[in-house]
Order: sequence, then structure tokens, then C-alpha cells
Amino acid sequence: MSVTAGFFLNRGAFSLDVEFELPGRGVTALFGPSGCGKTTLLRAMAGLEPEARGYLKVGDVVWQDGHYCLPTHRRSLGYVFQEPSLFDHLNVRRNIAYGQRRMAREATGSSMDRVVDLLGLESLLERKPQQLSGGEQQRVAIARALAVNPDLLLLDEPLAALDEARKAEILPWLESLHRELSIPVLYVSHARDEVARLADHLLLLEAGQLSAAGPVNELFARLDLPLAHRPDTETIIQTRVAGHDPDYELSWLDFSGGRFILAGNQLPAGSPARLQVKANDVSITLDRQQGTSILNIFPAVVDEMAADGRARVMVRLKLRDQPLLCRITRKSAAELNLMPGKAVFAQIKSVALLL
Amino acid sequence: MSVTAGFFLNRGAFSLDVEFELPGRGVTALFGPSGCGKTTLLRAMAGLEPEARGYLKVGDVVWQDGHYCLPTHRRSLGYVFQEPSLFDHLNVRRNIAYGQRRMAREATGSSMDRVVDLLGLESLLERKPQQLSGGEQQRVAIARALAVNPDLLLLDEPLAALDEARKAEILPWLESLHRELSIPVLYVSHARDEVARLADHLLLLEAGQLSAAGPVNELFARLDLPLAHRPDTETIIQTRVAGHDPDYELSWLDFSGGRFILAGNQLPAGSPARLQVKANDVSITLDRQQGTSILNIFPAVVDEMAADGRARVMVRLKLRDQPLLCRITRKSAAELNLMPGKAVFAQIKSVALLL
Amino acid sequence: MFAEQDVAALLLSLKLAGLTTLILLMLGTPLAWWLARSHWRYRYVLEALVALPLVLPPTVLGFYLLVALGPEGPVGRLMEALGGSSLAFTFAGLVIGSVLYSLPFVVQPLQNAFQSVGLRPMEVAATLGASPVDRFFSIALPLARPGFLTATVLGFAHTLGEFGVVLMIGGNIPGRTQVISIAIYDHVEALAYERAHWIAAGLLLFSFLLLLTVYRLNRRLPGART
Amino acid sequence: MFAEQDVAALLLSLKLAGLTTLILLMLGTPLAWWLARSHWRYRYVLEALVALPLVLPPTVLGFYLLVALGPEGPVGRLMEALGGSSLAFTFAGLVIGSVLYSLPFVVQPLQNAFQSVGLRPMEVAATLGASPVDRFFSIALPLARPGFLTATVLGFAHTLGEFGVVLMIGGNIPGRTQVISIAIYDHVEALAYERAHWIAAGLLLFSFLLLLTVYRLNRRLPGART
Amino acid sequence: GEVYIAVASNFAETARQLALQFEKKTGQKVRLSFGSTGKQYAQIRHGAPFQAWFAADARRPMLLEKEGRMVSGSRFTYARGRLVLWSPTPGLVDDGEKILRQGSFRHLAVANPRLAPYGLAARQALESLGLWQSLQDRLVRGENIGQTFQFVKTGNAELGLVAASQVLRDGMPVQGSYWLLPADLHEPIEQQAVLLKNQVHAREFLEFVAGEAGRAIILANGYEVP
Ligand SMILES: Nc1ncnc2c1ncn2[C@@H]1O[C@H](COP(=O)(O)OP(=O)(O)OP(=O)(O)O)[C@@H](O)[C@H]1O
Ligand SMILES: Nc1ncnc2c1ncn2[C@@H]1O[C@H](COP(=O)(O)OP(=O)(O)OP(=O)(O)O)[C@@H](O)[C@H]1O
Ligand code: MOO
Ligand SMILES: [Mg+2]
Ligand SMILES: [Mg+2]
Repeated sequence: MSVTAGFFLNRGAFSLDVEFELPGRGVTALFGPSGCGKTTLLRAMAGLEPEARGYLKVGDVVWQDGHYCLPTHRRSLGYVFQEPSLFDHLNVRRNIAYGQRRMAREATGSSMDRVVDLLGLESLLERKPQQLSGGEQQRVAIARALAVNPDLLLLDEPLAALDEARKAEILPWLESLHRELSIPVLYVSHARDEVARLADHLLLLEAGQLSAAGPVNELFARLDLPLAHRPDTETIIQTRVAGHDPDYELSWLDFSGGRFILAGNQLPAGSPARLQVKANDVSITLDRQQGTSILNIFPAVVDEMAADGRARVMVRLKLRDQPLLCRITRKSAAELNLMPGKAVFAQIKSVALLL
Repeated sequence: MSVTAGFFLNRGAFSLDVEFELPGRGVTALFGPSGCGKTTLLRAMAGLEPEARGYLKVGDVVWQDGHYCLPTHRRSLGYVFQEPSLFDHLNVRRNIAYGQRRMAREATGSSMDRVVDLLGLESLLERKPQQLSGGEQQRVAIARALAVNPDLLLLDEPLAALDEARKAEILPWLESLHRELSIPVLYVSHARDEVARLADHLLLLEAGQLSAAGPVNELFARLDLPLAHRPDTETIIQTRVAGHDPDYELSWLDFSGGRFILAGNQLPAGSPARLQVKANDVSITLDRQQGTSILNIFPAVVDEMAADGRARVMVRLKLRDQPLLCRITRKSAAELNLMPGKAVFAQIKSVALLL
Repeated sequence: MFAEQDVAALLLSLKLAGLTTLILLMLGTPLAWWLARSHWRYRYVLEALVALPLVLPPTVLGFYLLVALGPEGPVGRLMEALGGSSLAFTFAGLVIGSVLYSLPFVVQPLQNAFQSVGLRPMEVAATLGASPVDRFFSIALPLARPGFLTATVLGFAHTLGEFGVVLMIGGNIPGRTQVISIAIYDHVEALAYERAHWIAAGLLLFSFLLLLTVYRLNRRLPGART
Repeated sequence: MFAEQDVAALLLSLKLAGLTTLILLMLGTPLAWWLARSHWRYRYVLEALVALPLVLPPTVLGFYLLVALGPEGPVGRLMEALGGSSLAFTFAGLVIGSVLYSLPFVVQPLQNAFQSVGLRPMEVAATLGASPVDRFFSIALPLARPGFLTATVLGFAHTLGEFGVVLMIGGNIPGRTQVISIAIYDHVEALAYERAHWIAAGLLLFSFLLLLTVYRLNRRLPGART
Repeated sequence: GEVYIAVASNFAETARQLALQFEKKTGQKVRLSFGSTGKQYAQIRHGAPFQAWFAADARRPMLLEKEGRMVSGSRFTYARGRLVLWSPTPGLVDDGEKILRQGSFRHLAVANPRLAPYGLAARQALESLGLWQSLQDRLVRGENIGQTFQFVKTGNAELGLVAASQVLRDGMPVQGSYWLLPADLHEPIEQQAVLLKNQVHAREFLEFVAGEAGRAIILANGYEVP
């Protein structure tokens, strides 16, 4: 069910001109500053921008090309709009049921219960949208889009109005969802955290043009993209669960550069796991240190250095062939006399690792 | 211009029952899960919930008590609603000018230019709201509320739809704003970052009741509140700028427990500065270490320890009398043999410090 | 108190008003929808045309209808060519006249209502798999409810009270085209004021109760924020 | 082509329709606003009352108005007690009759329009310091524009074409209460078809151009998302 | 010096000619208001500012006299109406009574007997012919004689009993075929005029109508004069 798409739209001051592919499964994050065209692109993919020219192929089905345009209601998609946009005349239950009843595929009666449960909507089912708080409305909108079991999921900042606790509940479910359903998900987000956690792929949009596209871990590690110079720059590391320390409820995760120790032991041995390491959480020492609370210390080689503002440098280390970004002060870099090729140790606080 | 308030409202399944004070200046964050009543409280303070009983005094002026209720338009307030809520029939310029023209106090013609400039709205001034992206709409709504120079600012998640870069521009301005204007600001947010960065005080709301209220740095350091067990738990430390290292563009910041080194040298010597230290960014060593990129290392004493999930512990250190939260694995705590009273060193990566 | 003939006239009026309102809603809804949604450049010409019958006095409109329906009029010829007979002095003719005359009272409120529904709910419904017809019925109609209420009330009441057009093309045939408005008028003209008062009072009371019921059922739910 | 008297009738009609529409908007706006906003339990009674005059045939409504306004009617006596004279057969009387008869066509679209404005924009305006009157004029009115357009068009056109009420309480006095709709009717009755056709055609053309202009100016801006 | 005069619709055209002559002769301006006799009676009772009234029958002027609402002694018959069976189709009613008896038509238009004197006369005539019952379901009723004429004129009714004044100019039909009903088939249609206010120019106008010149004009328009 991979997606091939290209859209062109001219709107005076703004014009959209993109071509991209989405892998057949997994989450692709759509990332870019306000007003760069994220919503416009999603709308075009949903068939809601009649002026947009372009093509779109989902799996083997052509949704749109030069001559042909499948109308929105025939496109099997779930779309969470940037504003909740609930139907004011229907209560929560009937809002959620609306799309479900109209699915072509075999009705999955259970999916209603599942999304209601996931999004904590039991007590709200009989309310009208006007009687809900902002976050509650957004949860209903997410539930409504998820309940249709679509071939393509378009999410326009679905979690923006939710609190951390609720996000922490929904994110893993979205992850498991896309793993189970194996459909492509295009996810607009401003939060690097969410992106890092959820997305496999990344589309970087700037002023209507794609400035980069590719796997999240590659893009996050590139020093030439503006991504690298945000306060929350991070590296994504692909690992495999090697085993557990039952006494302390820790997990061992192997990657090409060594073995991570991670709090928690939910993941079964042998399963893949993605780690997120913030550049701010990595420190560099010349010697391997003892008597420290930091568990993850790896030998590394300085690969490249780039100024990051005037007081700091961004250092790309190599842990064998795994790149790792690390942000330190210029002063530290000078005092440690860092330069490409130098052998050092990278210290990563185990608790700074995310699934 | 301090604020004394109490509100009671019964709405069936939900009831609001709060009493609190806001200091005369500075930002108070209103924090709590979705549906806990944050929007309802703000609306009541604005006089928009006619069914809410209660009292509200802003400075010396009674806005509401048992017998009397100042109508909304006579309350000198700025309110950014949770949804942008722009006037559809007015373009951006006239949306912003709407409140400004109706101010009682001397017109500050410059404030329009200032907010337009700050929020990057120059190129959008002639657009209608329907022609704006979600984030652009929210920026206009913020500009409109700020342009009236109110006595009390109520902000309902104003930055939720904004990208990090734009947030990073607006946050310092909001800070400077409340410093200059010396008015109370009540700020709803789900993001601890924003709260930590902006707020001096905190109201913790749960199911319509205040579960805690007080200075941010105290509340963030309390291990008994749910706040302490979120992935982004942090400590706020009040410091004063002692001087600068011109070579490396670093600043020295003194607090009761020692001297921080901070990248950047914008702050003038002598001015106060607030530091945010994430519990995840603090590591503990038994000896003071050498040859490390970490610049901020302080002698500390273990004050209290609390389990944080099953694999981790939250440790409260004392740097003289400054508390500092630190999250490490249970394994590290065991290996370092930590216990209350033990003398250790706290390592904080300088780049992990925020203004 | 009420003569048999007056009762017959009342029943005929109700039948006429009901049928006319039904037809008006059926014709007016797609027309209003199209007017509310179309981006056709000359849409406003059609809007103006719809409101036009209003400016003619009903009797004059009735006169022209009579001309059109007559054997030499376009409609009359068409009917004859089709093997039918003239529509003048028939109930069907009354319906046609009333529909034409009350059209703007139905189309305009509906058009406004559809406009205020906005595009967004329709777009959302489309992404949820609802076809245009489906989303029209499941979303646009319920959201436009106040407009439908207004359209129905104005259309029905206006037809009940309509008089000039009906008089002109109906021929005032008791039991066939004599509606209640004409009956009251007749009594007034014939100086049978007492009888006119009774029927007028009865009609007013009946209509008031009807309107009361309709508006009462339509009360807004309390406590809605927006 | 047009006799002097017909021109006078046309001008009188325009004056009547214009003034009536103005008064209707002035009366109807606060009434519609109140109906749209009030939470009074028995609001619906008033709603039903507003629509009630519609169900009476205009001549009959006119007859009761005549009774009320005439020197022996309650309003007429009041006027006389106040030192004025009866309003029947005066231009003022026509205005009163037309206002009463066209009220629902103005109130209902306005009420719907105000309802669809919603509370939110008004709340926002209040927080920006706008008093109730201020925000009514600066927010509710412009947002209710389509409703005002409909109300104005229906009110104006309906008064132009109004006939029964005006004939009854006006007495068809040339230069004083003979409006264009009655003039056309007179010509038709007097078998002066030619003249009736010309005036009707002129009136239609004039109204069509007027409506065209109004609707054209009101065209929606293209490209709006919602 | 203006004179305001109410005139029954059927006499409208004739009254215009009379007024024109009168104006030429005296330089006085005459303002004519047309309407049905029933309506005008109600209006006069409620203070209409007319100085004289040309009714379509004798009944309502007599009522006025009884009520003392007119200048006593001023009532007189200004014209006597004649009924014709008329069809715009040449030859159709050449054989007057026969076609009525054959019944080879779908609609026969008459004026409403309750409202219009010509209607009453039509009823009396048909009753005299013994056809009133048998023709019941082919009768279409106009509110007044003008409307009845239009039913026929537009071809919607094949023939009708209308006023001679409507179809005869100087004794010849304007169009089609006619049968002048023998005067003994119905009671005479006495059209009476009254002076409502003792105003000098109004009195002069009535005198003019009753005089030689007036009678000539009335005769030429298809009425008989006493
Ligand atoms: N009109 C209403 N009728 C009944 N309950 C309502 C109504 N409006 C809001 N509520 C309920 O009141 C509670 C408080 O709502 P409020 O909007 O204040 O929440 P909030 O804290 O702002 O949430 P969020 O962060 O999601 O915006 C919620 O549980 C909500 O469901
Ligand atoms: N109807 C319109 N007419 C003209 N320009 C428009 C219109 N709608 C949107 N735009 C512009 O198109 C650009 C892209 O808008 P879009 O909504 O896709 O942005 P976005 O990336 O979703 O932003 P955000 O993160 O703020 O939601 C913006 O610059 C916006 O101002
Ligand atoms: O002119 Mo009349 O009112 O038909 O007799
Ligand atoms: Mg967007
Ligand atoms: Mg809220």
C-alpha cells in the first residue's frame, strides 16, 4: 500500500509544489513551520483542494492523475483535521459511528469500542460537541477518523490540544495501530518528540517545497538541515533487544556501536527497538569514568564538528558506524581539544533513552 | 494588581470549585489534564460564565462578588481563546485593531506595530481569517489580545498550534511583556517546558479542584505531586548573573549552591535569571570528574529518594539549600550506594540549562 | 357556527398549503443548495429571478398566469398538445400559482441556512465516506434545520393566507377551488361580518396553535456554549 | 407611455416600500435579536405571534386594520384623543399595514442569521472591550449580512407587490394611497390591458435591475475555504 | 378644489370619461378611486375621505342612507346595467339561449352572486331559464365583474355572463359573439350614486353625470340610463 504523490497548487503568495513517496507502512511525519503548506498538502491528498493538480497512487489504486480524480468519499482515508470539526448536531457516539457505518469493508463492530476505550470517551458518548472541552473534542475527532479503518491516515496535528498524560496513552496506540494495520500514515506535527517517537520517515516542508525527505534517523543526524540546530535535536538509533536484567528491570539493547542499558523490560528479547538520544543529553569525556550514575558510556570517534550558535558546537560522533549528535559548549570542545578523528567516550544517561 | 478569586460552578458531571490568588505580576500557569476545567475557569474570570458564582478582585477593583458583576467588556483583560476565534468579516489588521480602538486608556499606537512585528504578521495584514493557516490564525488571535494592553491576561493554550521556532520567538517576548507591564498573566498550558520557562506560579487543577498552588520551583520540586513523575520533570533554580566569559560567550550565574556556566551572554551582569534543570539531565558521581564536556558540577547531598516506576528512582539532592531533582536508574542508585545524607557530585550539562 | 362550505374551504386550504409547501421544499431545497454552493459567475441573475414574482401584486400575477394557462397561452398550448386539459380553475392550477408565488419565501431562508452550514462539515463527512447525496441528507439538512423551519412556516402560512393568485386562477368553485381565504373575503365583501369574524378567529386560533407547536418543538437546547 | 398618475403611483410605492423596509429592519432587528438570544421559556409564543398575520388573506387583515384604525376603532379613538386624526386612508396607515403584514418576512431571516452568528464572536468582542451595543453593530450585524439581505429583499419586494392590505386601508386614492400594484390592478380590471402590461413590464424590469444590483454586490468572495 | 369620488370597478372606464369631460368643463380636478362595492362600503363606514360614491347596486347605498352616513336625498340611479352572454369566439353564442341549454362548454363565468350585482342578476337569469342547478359544476365565479370578464377574455372559460358595458361600444361587440339577455330574465341592475359630503364640486359632478352630457357618455358605454 505504498503511496506515490505529486501536487501542484498556486495560491498567489503561496504555492505548493511537491513530489514524494510514502512507504507502504509506517508513519511519515510532515514537519515544517507554520504556513508552509502542511494542511494544504493533506487536503490535496484527501481530494479537498479541487484546484490542486497532481497525481496520487495508493497501493495499486490511482486516486488522482491528470485526467482522473477519485472523489473524496471514495478515497479510503481517515483524516483528522487541524480543528476538531465535529458534527454539531450529533452526539459523540454518533459522530464516531458516522464514518464507521459508511465503510465499504466489513464492519468491525469492535473498532468503535476500541477507539472509545483508547481515547477515554466512555463517559462522553451522549454529549453534544458543544458540551466538550477543547481536548475532549479533539479526542473525539481522532476516534472518529480511526474508527473507519482506512487505507491511508492523514493526521493534522492531532495531539496539539492534548496533555502529556493523554498523549502518552495515545502515542503507543497509534504506533501499534500502524504496525498492525500496515497502512501509511502521514502525520503533521510541530513536536520533535512526537516525530521522533512515532515516525519512520520524514518530509520536511518549507514554503510549499520539500526541503528534505527520508528516514527519520538519517535526517535527524544531518548537520546541514535546520533540524540539527533546534534545541531538541536528537539522534535515532535502531537497536535490537538482547536481554534483560531482572533485578533492576533493565533491558539490554544492542546496536552496531555497543550495548545500551535501558530502564524497563517490556520489550521481548529479539524485538527491534528505536532509541532517541537528544544531542543535549550526550556528554563527552576523554577517559571512561567510574563512580557515575550514567550507565551508557561508549567509545567513540569525533567525526565532524559544526558551530551551533556562537557559544556551542554540534559534534557528530561515530560509535563504530552509528552516528550520534552531541551538543556541547565551545569552551568544553576547546578544553577537551576535540577535533575530527579524536577518540573519546560518549556518555548517555540511560533514562534519556526513549522507546 | 494582585488578583484574588474564587469560583463555583455546577454543571452536572463536572463542577468547578476553586479559590486562589495570583501575585500582582508574573505568569501563573494553569496546569491540568484535559477536561479538568481550565477553560471554564478562564471564562468565569472573564465574566463569560453567567452561572458561575464567585468573587474576583483585580488590584483594588472588585470585578465580581456576591452582589455585583462587572460585565465582560468593562473588565480590562486580554483573552486568547483556545480556538483562534477570529472575526470572519474583518481582515487581520482590523481584527487586531478591534480591541485596540476600544481601550479606555491612552492609545498606544505603537503596540499594534509591535505585536504585528513580534508575531510576524506583516505580510498577512490584508488577509481574511479564512485565508490563513491554523498557526497563522492563532498568531493573529494572540496579537489581538496583546494589543489591548490589559490589566489581566488570560491565555488558553495560546501556543499549541505553533511550531518550535515560532514559540521560541514568542516566549521570550511574553516574558519581557509581563516583566514590563507588571500585570498578572494566567496561562493554560499542557507543556511543562513552556510552564517552566514562563511561569513563576502554578495552579494545579484536577477535576475542577485546585490540587496545589504555589511558586513553580517549589511545586516542581515536590516529589508527592504527580508533576514529579512525568518524563519531563525538572527543577527551577533562581540565579543572578555574576559575569561573562567573553572568549567562549558564556555566562556565570550564581545561586546559593554555587556557580553555573551557561552558553550565551545576552543577560546583563546583576540581572536575575531562572534556570530549568531537567531531572533527566542530572547525573550523579561519587568523585568530581575531570576531562569531561560537562561544565556544571556541584557538590551535593542526597536529601530524599522516591521510586519512580519500577526501574528508576527520583533523587532530591541539596546543593546547600537549593533542591535539585535527579532521575537515575535503580541500578545506578544501588551501585553508587546512594542514601539520604550521602555526599556526591551533581553533573549538569551546561547546554541543558534554559533561560 | 361554521357552515359546511366553510369547513370544506378550510380543508381545501390546508390541502393546498400542505401540498404547496411540500412541493416548495422539494423544488426549493435543490435550488437553494445550488445557489448557496455554486461558483457560477451569473448566479446572482437567478437569485434575482427567484425574488421577482414578489413585486407583482398577486392578482396581477394571477392574471398573467391565467393568460399563460389559457388556450392561447404557452402552458395551455403545451397541455393541449400533451392531450391534457387546461389547468385553470383546477386544484392543480392553484398549486402551480401558489408555488410560484411563495417560492422566494422558501428559497431564501434555505439558501442562507445552507450558506451558514459552511464547507467544513461537508468536507469532514466526505472524508468519512459519505457520498454527496448522503452528506446532504445526513449533515447539511440537519444543520440547516432553522432555515427549514422558517421556510416551512413562511411557505405554509403565506399559502394559507394567499388570495389574489388563487382567486384569479381558481374561479372560486366551492369544494374545488374555494379556499378559506376566499371564503372569508367573500363574507367581508358581502357584509356578512359576523360570519367573517368567526372564521377568521377560528383560522387564527388554529394557525396559532399550529405555529405554537412547531416553534415549541424547535426550542433550542439550553446550556449550549455556542 | 406612462401616464402621470402611474408615475405618481410608482413613486408612492417606492416610498412606501422603502419606508416600510426601513421600519421593518428597525423593529425587526431588535425583535429578531431578542428571539435569537433569549432563554425565556415562552419565547416560542412570540415567535408564533409574529408569523400569525400571514395566515389571514391580506384584504381581511386590511379590513380588521381598517376597523381598528377607523374613527370608531381603538387605535382611531386613541389617535383622536391625542389630538391627531384617524390613520386610515393616509400614507401612515399604509405604512402601518405593510409593516404588520411583512413583519415575519423580515424577522425570521434575521433571527436565523443571528442564531448562526453564534455566541463566540460576541464573547470575543466583549473581552476586547466592546459594549453590547457596540458589538451588536460591529460584529453581529456584519456577520448576519446574508440574513439582512434576504430580509431587505423579501420585505421590500413584498411591500412593492402588496395589494390587499393597502387597498383596504388606503382606499386607492390617487396621489395619496394609490400605489403601483393597485394601479396595475385597476388597469387590468378596467380592461386597459395594454397599459397594465407596460406598467407591469416596467415594474418587473426595474425590480429585476434592482435585485440584480443587490445580489451582485453581495456575491461571495471566491476562494474562501469555509 | 379636488373632488374625491369612489367608483365601483365596473363603472371605472365610464367614470374616467365623465371626469375628463367634467374637468374640461369646470376646471375642477376629480380623483377617482376604484374598488368593489363591498370594500368601498366598508371603507366609507370607517371614515374614507370620499365625497361621493358610485356604487354598483342599490342595496348598499340604501344601507348608507338608513345609517345616515350620507347627504340625505342625494341617492339616485345613474345607470342601469345589462347582462350579456359573451364569448371571444365569433359565432359561438350567436344563438344565445341554445348554447346554454346544450351545455357544449366546460366553463361558464359569472360574477359571485353574493358580492356583485351582476352576479346576482346572472343567477336570477339562469334561474329564470331553469339552468342554475344544471350548470352548477361548470360555473366559475369571479369576485367582481372585471374578473369574470378576464376568465372569458383569456379563454379559460369559453363564455360568461358579463356586463354589456364591458363588451359593447356603441352597441357593437368589441370582439367575438354575444347575446344580450332580455331584461325580464333578471331584476334590473340599478347602479346608484350618493353624495357623502355636502361639498359643492362633488354635488356639481353628480349633477353633471345626471345631466344630458353625462347620460350620453353612460349610454355610449353600454349602460342604460333611467
Ligand atoms: N456545556 C457543557 N455541558 C456540560 N459539561 C460541559 C459543558 N462544557 C464543558 N463541559 C465539561 O466541563 C469540564 C471542563 O471543561 P473545560 O473546557 O473547562 O476543560 P479544560 O480543562 O479546558 O480542558 P481542555 O484542556 O481539554 O481544553 C469538561 O469535563 C467538559 O466535558
Ligand atoms: N484561501 C487562501 N488564500 C490564500 N492563501 C491561503 C489560503 N489558505 C491558506 N493560505 C496560505 O497558504 C499557506 C499554507 O497554508 P497551510 O494551511 O497549508 O499551512 P500549514 O503548513 O498547515 O500551517 P499551520 O502549521 O499554521 O497550520 C499559508 O501561507 C496560508 O497563509
Ligand atoms: O363592479 Mo362590481 O363590484 O363587479 O358590480
Ligand atoms: Mg495547518
Ligand atoms: Mg480548554
